[in-house]
Amino acid sequence: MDVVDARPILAPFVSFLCAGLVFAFGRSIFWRRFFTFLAAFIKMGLVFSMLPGTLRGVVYVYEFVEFTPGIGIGFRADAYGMFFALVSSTLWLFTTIYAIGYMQGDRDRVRFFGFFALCVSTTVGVAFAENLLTFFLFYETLTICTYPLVVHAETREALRAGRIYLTYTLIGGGFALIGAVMVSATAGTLTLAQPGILTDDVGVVTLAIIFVCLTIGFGVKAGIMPLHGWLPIAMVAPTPVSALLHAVAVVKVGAFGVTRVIYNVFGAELLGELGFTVPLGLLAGFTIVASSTIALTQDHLKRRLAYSTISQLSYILLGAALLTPLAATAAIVHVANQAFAKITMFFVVGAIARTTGKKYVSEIDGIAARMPISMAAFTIAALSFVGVPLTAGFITKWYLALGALQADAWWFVLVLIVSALLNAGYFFPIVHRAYFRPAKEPWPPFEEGRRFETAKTLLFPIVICAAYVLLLGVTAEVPGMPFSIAQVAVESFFAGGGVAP
Amino acid sequence: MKAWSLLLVLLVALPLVVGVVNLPTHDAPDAPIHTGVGVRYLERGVEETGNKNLVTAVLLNYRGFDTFFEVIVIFTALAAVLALPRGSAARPGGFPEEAAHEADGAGGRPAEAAREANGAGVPVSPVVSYVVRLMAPFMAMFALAMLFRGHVTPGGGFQAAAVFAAIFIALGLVLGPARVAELVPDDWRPWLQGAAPLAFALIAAIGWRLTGAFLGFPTDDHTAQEAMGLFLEVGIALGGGVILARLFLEMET
Amino acid sequence: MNGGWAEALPWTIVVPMVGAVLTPVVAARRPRWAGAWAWAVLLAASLLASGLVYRLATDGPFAYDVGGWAQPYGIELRFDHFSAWVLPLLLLFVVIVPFSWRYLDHVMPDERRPAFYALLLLNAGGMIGFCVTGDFFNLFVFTEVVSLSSYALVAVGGRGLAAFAALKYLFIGAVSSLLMLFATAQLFALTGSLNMADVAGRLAEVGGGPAVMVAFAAYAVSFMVKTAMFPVHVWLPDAHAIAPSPVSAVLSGMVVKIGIVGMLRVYQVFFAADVLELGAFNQTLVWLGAISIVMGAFFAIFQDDIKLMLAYSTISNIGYIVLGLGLASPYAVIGASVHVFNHALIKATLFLAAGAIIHQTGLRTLSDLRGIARRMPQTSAAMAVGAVSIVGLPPTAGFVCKWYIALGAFESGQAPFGFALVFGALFIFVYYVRMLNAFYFQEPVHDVVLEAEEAPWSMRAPVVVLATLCLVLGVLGGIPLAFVEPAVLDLLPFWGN
Amino acid sequence: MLLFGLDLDYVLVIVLFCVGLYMLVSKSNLLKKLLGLNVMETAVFAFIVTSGMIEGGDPPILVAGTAAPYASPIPQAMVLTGIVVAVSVTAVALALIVQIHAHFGTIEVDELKELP
Repeated sequence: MDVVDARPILAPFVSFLCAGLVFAFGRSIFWRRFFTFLAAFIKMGLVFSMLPGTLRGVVYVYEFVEFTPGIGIGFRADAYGMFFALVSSTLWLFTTIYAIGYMQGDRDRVRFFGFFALCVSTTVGVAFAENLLTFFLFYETLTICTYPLVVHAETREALRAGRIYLTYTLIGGGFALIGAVMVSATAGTLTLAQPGILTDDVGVVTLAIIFVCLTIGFGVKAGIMPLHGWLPIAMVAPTPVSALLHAVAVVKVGAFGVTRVIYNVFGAELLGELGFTVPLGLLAGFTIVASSTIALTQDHLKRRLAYSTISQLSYILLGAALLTPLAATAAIVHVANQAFAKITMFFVVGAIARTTGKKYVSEIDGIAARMPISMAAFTIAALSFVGVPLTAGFITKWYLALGALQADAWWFVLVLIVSALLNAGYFFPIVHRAYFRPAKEPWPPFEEGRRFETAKTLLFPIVICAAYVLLLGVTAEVPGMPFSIAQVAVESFFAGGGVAP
Repeated sequence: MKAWSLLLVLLVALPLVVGVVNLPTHDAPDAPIHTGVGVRYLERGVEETGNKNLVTAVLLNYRGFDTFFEVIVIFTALAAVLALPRGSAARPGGFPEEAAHEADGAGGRPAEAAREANGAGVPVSPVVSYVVRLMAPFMAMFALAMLFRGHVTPGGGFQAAAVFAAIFIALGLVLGPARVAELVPDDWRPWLQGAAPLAFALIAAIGWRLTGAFLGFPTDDHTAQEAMGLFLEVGIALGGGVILARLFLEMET
Repeated sequence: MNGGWAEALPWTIVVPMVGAVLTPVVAARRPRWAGAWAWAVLLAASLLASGLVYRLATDGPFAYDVGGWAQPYGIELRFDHFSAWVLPLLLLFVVIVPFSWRYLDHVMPDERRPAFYALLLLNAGGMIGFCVTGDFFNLFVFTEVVSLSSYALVAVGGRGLAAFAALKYLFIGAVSSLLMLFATAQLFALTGSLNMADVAGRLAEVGGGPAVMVAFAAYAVSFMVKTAMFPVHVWLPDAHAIAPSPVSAVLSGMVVKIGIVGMLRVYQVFFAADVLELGAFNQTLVWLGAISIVMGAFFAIFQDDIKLMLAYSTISNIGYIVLGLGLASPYAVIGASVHVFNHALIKATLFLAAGAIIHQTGLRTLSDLRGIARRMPQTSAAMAVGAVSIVGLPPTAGFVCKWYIALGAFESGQAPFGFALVFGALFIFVYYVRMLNAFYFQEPVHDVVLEAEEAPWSMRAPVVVLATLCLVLGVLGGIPLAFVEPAVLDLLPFWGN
Repeated sequence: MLLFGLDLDYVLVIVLFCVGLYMLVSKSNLLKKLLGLNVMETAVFAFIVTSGMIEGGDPPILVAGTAAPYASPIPQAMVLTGIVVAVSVTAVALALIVQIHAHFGTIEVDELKELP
């Protein structure tokens, strides 16, 4: 049921306005924080106020402007978009708190927080995009807005990372543009409101080109191998940026895009006939294993997390590529699960770096004694990634496995098991070193007048996110929690037929 | 270089020749050019415009809009020459943008030396000077004749302007540009050099009032038509003459 | 036919022209008044032009018979959807002129200002005339007004290299004008008429043939030179780079477009007459357009001088437009027509921003201008917006056009050109990233940069307004698109047969 | 004038045009280039005027002593406009050449290119 409502456009607009205000008045710390928090709360409020409707099956739409018939900018808060918007707007709030603590005394904070807000604006814009044009508009804007954040340090290394980042994402964007334009030329519409707009009467070759272009275009940001090269390098950015952008916004936007392509542009039914998703699934499976293996060899904490991200993102792609309802549900839920777990880890790593200056796995022996709360949170996140029951990760893996069996893809269960082992292989050594190895040298004591192991603004988001990872794992089936929203989304994906649930 | 130029020229020539040899023969009375729009001008031109010289009729009446912007073109040339940097040496202190460009070209020979080498400044022969001054009034009379007889004989405003300018230029050569420039008072100069377009704009507005059409001529009132036509011609002759003369004088100084 | 707002049609041309003639009169005592006068004149002309656009929007295209002569005996002015370009054109002038007030301080002494503004007004008036005339010979006359003033405007800033660049421009431009005159004469010899609509009708009777073909080709080549398409682009970079920045904005943004408008006019005639098989010609345009995109981008990458780089990117962007026209599918032509305006807007933003930086620092190369964003944040931000826009990335004005032209490429089954279009643009972004890095993320190397101040408001305001428009039109890009759509759909049935 | 079935008037005009073009592209001296341009202009004007002529025609001035057929008046008006345009272009070109000469001391393109 479609209801015209301005909230889908207001949500991205709020952070856009916030960015403008930060650029204009951001020199004062008070106003910068005031606007950022105000926008974060308003945005969260807007998104959450749509949640009850979404659960009832209501879809809020708002057509902003139509250029020529069939081409225009429109917003549509369907269940999947809502899911993504909820994740990103919630995490924006926490990351903002974290960033305020982390960036204290850093340079060019006006620019930082301004573009930070712009990124979130575009992320929500992507979530609520009604058609591919709108989607692409925000998708590319996100690329541009993240660039100043990636090169924030302005060192030679940062500039190089920025250049590589832009090369990958802009070429990907070019492919996405071509794909989107071809969709428009063949289907005559760009809407993402239906379970599939393409039909097979335009020829398999054209469809294949479209699929390849769009998958490359969005896959670049999702870090699917061999298009992942930018992700580990871009880790030179400040940690809040790495956390929000490389664990949440940028990479998830890519995965979100691929899912949209599979279920809303092509449709499960058509892809089921064409079989294009099989190579995509294989590639995703390969990425999961390969990047986990690479992660084992990384000593730099953030780079290890980056390779872990690449592998986790491919879970989402693989889940989507299986074309079964259960796998799709798992893929969607994993957007949230991975986001909260990974952001926890990034926060912890950032807090360690800020508090002790350590950035490598080999340097953090015995850190649990110095930073017990942070390391506990890290451990929870690690357990979630391995897929231990009662954590969020377990839900995903369970449903992914069920979905894979539903699709007769037994090999995927194998991949899951191998991946879980590899996850354990690269996360548990960190936990082990932190808890069970003696410190090489005494850790620096708490700063004067501090009761906690690190700044409160750093610790608070860590605790909340870790708690949420547990909460997700325990309350999977409760209405209103992510799982139920994902189910609504999946229903709409398979409304046009396809593999029977 | 020469061979390439020749090749380019031939490449251009070929299509052009193909184009022109395939045109209808112009000599024949049934050529499109003689059966087209021109027929009406020949048949009704005199009656509609009051001009026996149909070239003038086309120029001022039928296609007066073209002529309007023709005089604008020549005004553009004047504005162009006036807008260019003047004086032989770069300004002391200079302008940064100018200087930025000029820095590269500093290798050039000093302008003054070049000027002297050209032999400028040789005094004018008294014979030439006397003849020019003697001829000037007659040239002016000739120009006026072309101007006012233009509607029945070959001639008209532009031709008169060219002769007027010739007087100024000839005088400029023998008396020096400064003396000639004094012939036109400073206060009048901006008005005079814009005389032609301004005359057109005025007539256009009058025509608009009289006939309801921009640059329209009242076809039934030959006196008014002739007066308007003459006004335009005078404007063109004055404005065109001043501009042409000034173009020369500006480059001279 | 005449009447109502149509009466304003000839005056829209005449007002800037007469304004130009009166500039030396007005500014006789105080040369600095010339700038304000020119601005007022342009404002008045834009008011008239908005009246014309209003009439167009309510009643559709209309014509005006100059002197009240019935067609084809007099000169006809026509105002259709392509002519509507005069309104944005004038508005851009209205924004650019205030920028030039202070900018000229370091370009020329005060006493030359009246002549400069007269040239600017003549340029504007000539372009308006060019866009609205319905007569081939009249088209030539207006071309000359525009060209002549442009040659001079290039050279106002300096004596040596500027004059040389202007002279090069003049020689090439004059030959192209001659070709145009030749083509006009050719058509006249074929049909005995000069009125565009009448020529179309008579051509249909005469039929095709080599002579018609040569006339069309002469027009085409002439306009290609005016737009600086790939093989005949050599005059553009030097001329546009060396001209004072407001002039560069005018030349790069608008003057090169008269070639496009002229091409559309000639298309209208020849397609209405339906005497030529133009599929091959369209294909040529597409190829030349694609090559222009790539070559322009390629050369731009190697420039250190910011204005030279902007000049090369004009070639690239003209390539988009020509490619769009050659594709001859509705979306592509709509996109190309709108890019005529959008590119003017973006290029004006970039050139004015670059001009403000050059004015404040006296430096014009990337290596010198490192770190300028610290000292000139607003101008640099405008430059960044322009850079993103010219590459055609969302959410800016450049994106909308690129989308439509690419859509047209795929729609007409010429997918490779769609790829060329999309990736050609990214190619040029290599340069702009270097520029943005230098401006924002690198340490200043030049003392002047460290002490630079933000430009005076009369220069900053135009830049900021233009940059904002670049962003606004990225989101509201549909307005101009919807506007040209009827004209394009009207024209297309005759297009590439 | 017809020769071997070809309209020689027009062909001669094109020959003149090409002579001008050759001067324009091959000469190094800027003034000579400009002269070449003028020759080209003259060629086009000749082309236009020629196209308006008619066998045994009189000039289109309808006074006593002339009789039909008349030459077409339009080409003559066009050429008049064209001449004014050509004069203006020449004037601007000359002004620029003067500038170049004043600055570099030469108007030979070969030498200008060798300057740094």
